[in-house]
Amino acid sequence: MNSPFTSYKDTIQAGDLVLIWISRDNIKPITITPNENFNTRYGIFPHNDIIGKPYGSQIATKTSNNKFGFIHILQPTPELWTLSLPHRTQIVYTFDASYILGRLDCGPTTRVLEAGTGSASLSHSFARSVGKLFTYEFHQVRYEQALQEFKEHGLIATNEKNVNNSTNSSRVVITHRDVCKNGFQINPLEDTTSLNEQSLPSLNLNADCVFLDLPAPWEAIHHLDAPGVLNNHEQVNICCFSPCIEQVDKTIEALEKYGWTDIEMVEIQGKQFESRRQMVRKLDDALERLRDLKRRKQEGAERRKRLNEKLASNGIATTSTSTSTKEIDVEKRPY
Amino acid sequence: MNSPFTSYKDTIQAGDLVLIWISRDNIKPITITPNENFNTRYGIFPHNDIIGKPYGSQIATKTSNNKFGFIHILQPTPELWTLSLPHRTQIVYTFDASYILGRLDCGPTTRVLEAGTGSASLSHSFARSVGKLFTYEFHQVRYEQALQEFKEHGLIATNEKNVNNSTNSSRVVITHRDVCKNGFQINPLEDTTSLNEQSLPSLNLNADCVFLDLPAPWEAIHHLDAPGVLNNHEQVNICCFSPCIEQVDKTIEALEKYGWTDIEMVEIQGKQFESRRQMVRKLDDALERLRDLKRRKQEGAERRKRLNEKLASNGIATTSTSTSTKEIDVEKRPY
Amino acid sequence: MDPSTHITLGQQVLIKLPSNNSKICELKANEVINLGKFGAFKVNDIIGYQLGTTFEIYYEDKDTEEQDPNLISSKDKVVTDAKPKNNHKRERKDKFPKKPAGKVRIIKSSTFKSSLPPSTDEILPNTNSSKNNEQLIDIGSEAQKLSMKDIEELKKQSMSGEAIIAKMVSSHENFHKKTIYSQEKYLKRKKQKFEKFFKVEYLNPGNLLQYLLDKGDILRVLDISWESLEILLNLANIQPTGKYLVCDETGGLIVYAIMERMFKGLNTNGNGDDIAGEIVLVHENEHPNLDLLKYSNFSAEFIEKHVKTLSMLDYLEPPTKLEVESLFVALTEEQISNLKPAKKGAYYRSLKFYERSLENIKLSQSKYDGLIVASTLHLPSLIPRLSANVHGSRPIVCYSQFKEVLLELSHLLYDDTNYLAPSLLETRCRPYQTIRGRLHPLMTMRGGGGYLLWCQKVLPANFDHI
Amino acid sequence: MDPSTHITLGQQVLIKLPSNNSKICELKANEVINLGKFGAFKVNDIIGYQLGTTFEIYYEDKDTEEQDPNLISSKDKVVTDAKPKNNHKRERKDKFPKKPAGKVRIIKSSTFKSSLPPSTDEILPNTNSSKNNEQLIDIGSEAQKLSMKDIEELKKQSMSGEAIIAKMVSSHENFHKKTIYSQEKYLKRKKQKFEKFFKVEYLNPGNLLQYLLDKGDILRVLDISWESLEILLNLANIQPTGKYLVCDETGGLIVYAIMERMFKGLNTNGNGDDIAGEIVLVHENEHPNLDLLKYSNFSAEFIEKHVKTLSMLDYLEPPTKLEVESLFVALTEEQISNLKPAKKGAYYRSLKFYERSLENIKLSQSKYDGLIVASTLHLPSLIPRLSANVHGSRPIVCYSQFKEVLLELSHLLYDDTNYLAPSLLETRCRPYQTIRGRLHPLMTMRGGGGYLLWCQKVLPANFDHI
Repeated sequence: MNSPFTSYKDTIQAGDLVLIWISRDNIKPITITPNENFNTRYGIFPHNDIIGKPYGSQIATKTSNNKFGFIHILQPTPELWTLSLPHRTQIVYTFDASYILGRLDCGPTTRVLEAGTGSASLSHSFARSVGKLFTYEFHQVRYEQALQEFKEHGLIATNEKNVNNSTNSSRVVITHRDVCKNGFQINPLEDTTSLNEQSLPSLNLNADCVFLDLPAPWEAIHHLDAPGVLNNHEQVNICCFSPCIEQVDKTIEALEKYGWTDIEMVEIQGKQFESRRQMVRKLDDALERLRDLKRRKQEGAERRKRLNEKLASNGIATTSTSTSTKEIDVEKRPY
Repeated sequence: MNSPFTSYKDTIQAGDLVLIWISRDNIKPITITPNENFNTRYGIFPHNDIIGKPYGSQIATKTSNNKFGFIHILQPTPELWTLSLPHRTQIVYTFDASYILGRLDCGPTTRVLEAGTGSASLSHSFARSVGKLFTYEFHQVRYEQALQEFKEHGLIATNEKNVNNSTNSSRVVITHRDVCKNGFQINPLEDTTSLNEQSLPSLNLNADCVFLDLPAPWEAIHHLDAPGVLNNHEQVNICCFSPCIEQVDKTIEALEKYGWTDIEMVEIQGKQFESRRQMVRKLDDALERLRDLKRRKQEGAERRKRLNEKLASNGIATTSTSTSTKEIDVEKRPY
Repeated sequence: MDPSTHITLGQQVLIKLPSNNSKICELKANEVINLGKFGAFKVNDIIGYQLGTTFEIYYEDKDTEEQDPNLISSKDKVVTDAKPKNNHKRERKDKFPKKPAGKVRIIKSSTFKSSLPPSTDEILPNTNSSKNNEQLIDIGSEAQKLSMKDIEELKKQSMSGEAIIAKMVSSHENFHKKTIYSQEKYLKRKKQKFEKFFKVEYLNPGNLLQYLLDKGDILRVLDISWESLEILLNLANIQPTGKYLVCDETGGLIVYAIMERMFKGLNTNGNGDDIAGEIVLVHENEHPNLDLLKYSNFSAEFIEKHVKTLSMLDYLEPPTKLEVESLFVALTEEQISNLKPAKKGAYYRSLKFYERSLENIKLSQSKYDGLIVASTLHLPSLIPRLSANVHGSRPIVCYSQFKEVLLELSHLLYDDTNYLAPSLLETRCRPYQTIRGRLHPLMTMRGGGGYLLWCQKVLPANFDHI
Repeated sequence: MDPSTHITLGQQVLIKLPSNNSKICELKANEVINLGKFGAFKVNDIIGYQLGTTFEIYYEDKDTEEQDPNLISSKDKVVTDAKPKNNHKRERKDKFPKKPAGKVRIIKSSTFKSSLPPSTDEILPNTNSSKNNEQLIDIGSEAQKLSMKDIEELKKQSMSGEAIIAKMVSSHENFHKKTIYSQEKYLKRKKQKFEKFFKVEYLNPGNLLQYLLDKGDILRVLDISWESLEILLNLANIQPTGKYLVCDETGGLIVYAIMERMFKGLNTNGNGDDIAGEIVLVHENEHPNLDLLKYSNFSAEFIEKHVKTLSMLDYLEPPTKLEVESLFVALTEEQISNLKPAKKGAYYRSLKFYERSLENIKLSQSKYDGLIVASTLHLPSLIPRLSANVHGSRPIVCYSQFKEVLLELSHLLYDDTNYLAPSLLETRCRPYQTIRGRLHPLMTMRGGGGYLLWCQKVLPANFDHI
């Protein structure tokens, strides 16, 4: 099974995992299934109308009130997948994810350790861009959800035989584990992992880089020194991801203690802009409006004067203001 | 003596402290003195040419090579004064200064405690906008420099009699003091302060707000509880200004210990933009250049072909490309 | 009493609630202010305390409550935010019965941290509890041994919010298993639900702005941030004696901020007769919009004395004195006293218009100590005309929601020798979570906040004469 | 040896110096690399170590130094950054005499903190030393008891930089009186002056970019930041098997970054025959500018195989196959062998041009897995034409130094149903001072870094047929 995250596809087929783009805030993952329907408040979309169309197609439907509803069918990517996740879960967003991949020097032969898996948003970025991802999750339910998701996404082969054969194996290995307590070494005979190869007594992870997104990363750092965990033949990079500065401080302490050097603390500040066109409002138009008002007032005053002088007059001149508009492109950050 | 920082002036007079604006990075404070000259590499400017001109005047001079040099004469403001300070000193810049004044709710009747005075950049903002500033500096040389500066700037009256008479007294009182060790209470009989009134045994500061820019502000906070220091009849705001997060943490600890509430930690991020016009480079012009190249090549190829066929030909058609330019306004942050 | 420091009758104040919501209230004598689920209190009970005081509402004697004179009768005027949203009016009524006005007492601290029950203070710093998160799948109400009924009972027993929360924490089976982060969230949520305190704050421009922001009304003030507003005041070199030309499309927020910087605390001694400063507001419509000044604590008289308004037309194209005088014939005292009442009224209106017109001419010819503009009009055409009467060496400060608008303006000003060093700038306040042990920059900063252009008006030399 | 992990002969590496400066060096066998005041070393001595290793240069035996074979003779080729700036060539020479190549040894840490002499570690955390700052007016050289002559003597005695600094600290009368901040600055300044270590790093795109930034050469790469470059790779969904249409005015930096993401580590086993991925670069001038690829560790053959280039004209207005074939007459093997050498060369050039033209036609008709543009051409006219051949559901990512340019583009794309959800974004990396006890955001962040526009190519439905 090819993963939609690690190879390109041109035509939508039955069984494909696709992302339905309804709006920026509403992107739904579904598996294309013959004779099923995708229902939105903008209309009903039969899967059969989607099968055979090229990826990226806009699918339109007539709604009951004779208007059009439409959706777009996209092939999943880690970035679109991240957008589709509900905001309530803790997500490593693309601003951070891309910087992390860059600083960890990720390429197609890289072997990555990640703990914990969490919402698996970053795992998908790793899975797309590296050779092998070993990810750890200590929360039982989240582990099972992520395992299921990796399988559905073709990132874990369901009939795998040999994990160390790079051409023919899963991109991702997930282990149910508290790495702070039990470290990173994997023993497929004992551990709850996605590995099917039960005959391996233990596995050389040989990781080139490490990503820790844990409440207390400093408790996990010394476990990286266990045999077989890191690639001893080259420089290994580590990234620890923490919200609080006190956590960073403790992490720096542990990293220094265990011989990590060139430690840098950074924060990624990502912004997204809305652009819009802003009408140019000319001073002359404003002045003309005021002049118009003044003329009318003066006419009124004069009329009242004339009325006072018993001279009747009914003609009121109305003037119309012509306003011309120009537009300027401006940016607007959404809240 | 009126301070140029607390009242407006229209005409430049002998004895005035003015700022000479040479360029953004070169703003010089001088005192206008008859018969003196102001020398720059752009030319010599006699003070006599400046006296009697309105503030804001551009003063031009002919240089030796028959070009023009010019400067602008500005009345000092705290913001321009801050720009004129050498960058090597630690300065509270206008981005921070204005936010601090706002959060401390400064107005013309506010009484402020400031420690330390430092480069006195923020002191000038306070002096302009509040009723009374008590500022403390523990460094002997910096204290004397600041005292001298406040006198020259008309912020400390040199013949002051009564500091508590608000209409007729100095805007600023500066004290040479380590506030962490000796607190904020002022005893003019013992302290080295700018007060001339030696008969006062002690002074009710009654501060409405406090600004601490100290390496260890947490050592000074308990001294604020001493009698007469803070205004007990209303809410008092405090701002502690620290570069390091560990300092902020210790400060929060001390503030909580001594009963300060609603503590907020913020960082002000100020940016300044350069704007420039960017030429619009059209695709069509690029394509036309390439077409031109291609034509010449093909002509060359055909010519070589004809040459090969022993047909001599010397005519080469040259085409000229007309490029039209449009510009767009862009922003550019300086490094 | 000084309304800039103490809670005063007739004053507009900001009331901050435990939910982090806030409301603006006018403090009218003998009235009751209802804060919905957080209780109700009598205005008279808080008068005279310092602004910035936090009060707790408490109910002393449950048994006498029904007969308590504090109980709101249907005749009492009740200020309330609670609006029935739908048809379930009766249900809503049962859920939030009419709150009797409780007594108030001062509590020292209103920060979340320091009002935590002591029993949880020991739990929170346990940063090693993260491991236990493993066991937590969902913290539902089943883990909470106190039923809603129990809690309601506790509330009726006039237990303080703090005490209820402490009890809930000790009754919560899994509380110690939560990570510090979820512990914190849990406590905060509960606190917002049960605590009955409120804080009364001075309605300074920053608080007013925050209130508008919370209400989603920020576009009304051109999306300006507090930090942009404050830097505007500094860059414009606002002083109590200055005379400022102002164009303010924020409904008066900027005028209010300038007034506070000029006059705060000065307007309480008499009517401020000895204060010279003046704001001249030019507006593009027939009448100025200074709506937000109604929340200020300046009297109408004070505002009238120090804030002059005139239309852009009157400012930029003033009539001649001759024109104004041709439209008015002054009458002698005797002539006036002989007029019929209706005619007399008309005459005074004409007189007022005449005097106003003469004043406008004066304003249009005055020199100014600064130009402050927050307008959506096309700035490259507006600024040069408005800055004509600005003194040399005085600042021009323009605020805009959009940088592009100021970029365009800055190009114009660069090329004009009447302006020195136009600078385009942005200031943003980055808030941090300020709980010790959990300090971090907050991830959700609001967008917007606006931009400023700052320059000095200067007087170019005549190079021909050198 | 894998040049992406180990120091390899012939490789381009980044050498980081204690002064925080860096230089790019090609590692040629038997050569000496001179780091100016930081010493010199022999290339051969560092080959085979891991990239990322920090070396210290040391001189073992002072007495034999003069006869040391490591001493550079005038015939040795010396790579050096030191350029005499003025006429005082002789003085300069005396100050920085030709450095003999020292021996190298690995040192574990190159961070400032951990290489502090132990004696100062006790002083630094003393955050209460601030008071003593009171006594410090100016810390001049008079407080330093070691004279420059003493220091030179120590250096000659082959003392390590660390040891010299420790000695200087213990000889500095006022050191303990400094605030921690000035202590820190002092140590850092001294360290940069006397320590003799260097770090050899893989020249990845980030390091290359930092090098250009340090050199003031950032406009050459359109002012792009590392974080902008990295998010571009993610948004463009770069994969080893993809086929990408690229427009790159950064001299190849973006192409290099894409190649690293696609191929890093794959080019070492043979020539990467089994790798399918391809980058198609369209350029607006006659020839492409991929200058910076010379710093990459991809072989010329590998680059040629995976990076195709053609002009915008060839891409947008390709000749027909007929036209191309009309300009070329194929000869048989026999005919070719009968040609004179000069004619034969001309024929092969024609053949190559012919084959290239045919390939260009193919490239101009291919479908692409993504469009990545970093161009100063007017984007609203460029992007729609370049994106015509991008597959549906594939990303388009444009980088620009200026937001305004992308704003204009985004408006065009909003109104075009071939593009889904154009997003304009900015990413900035905020560095912190990362010394425990003194953590703080760095105040001086560089401006610039650029902006990105991201959208998905889509295929609009034909609403007439529904």
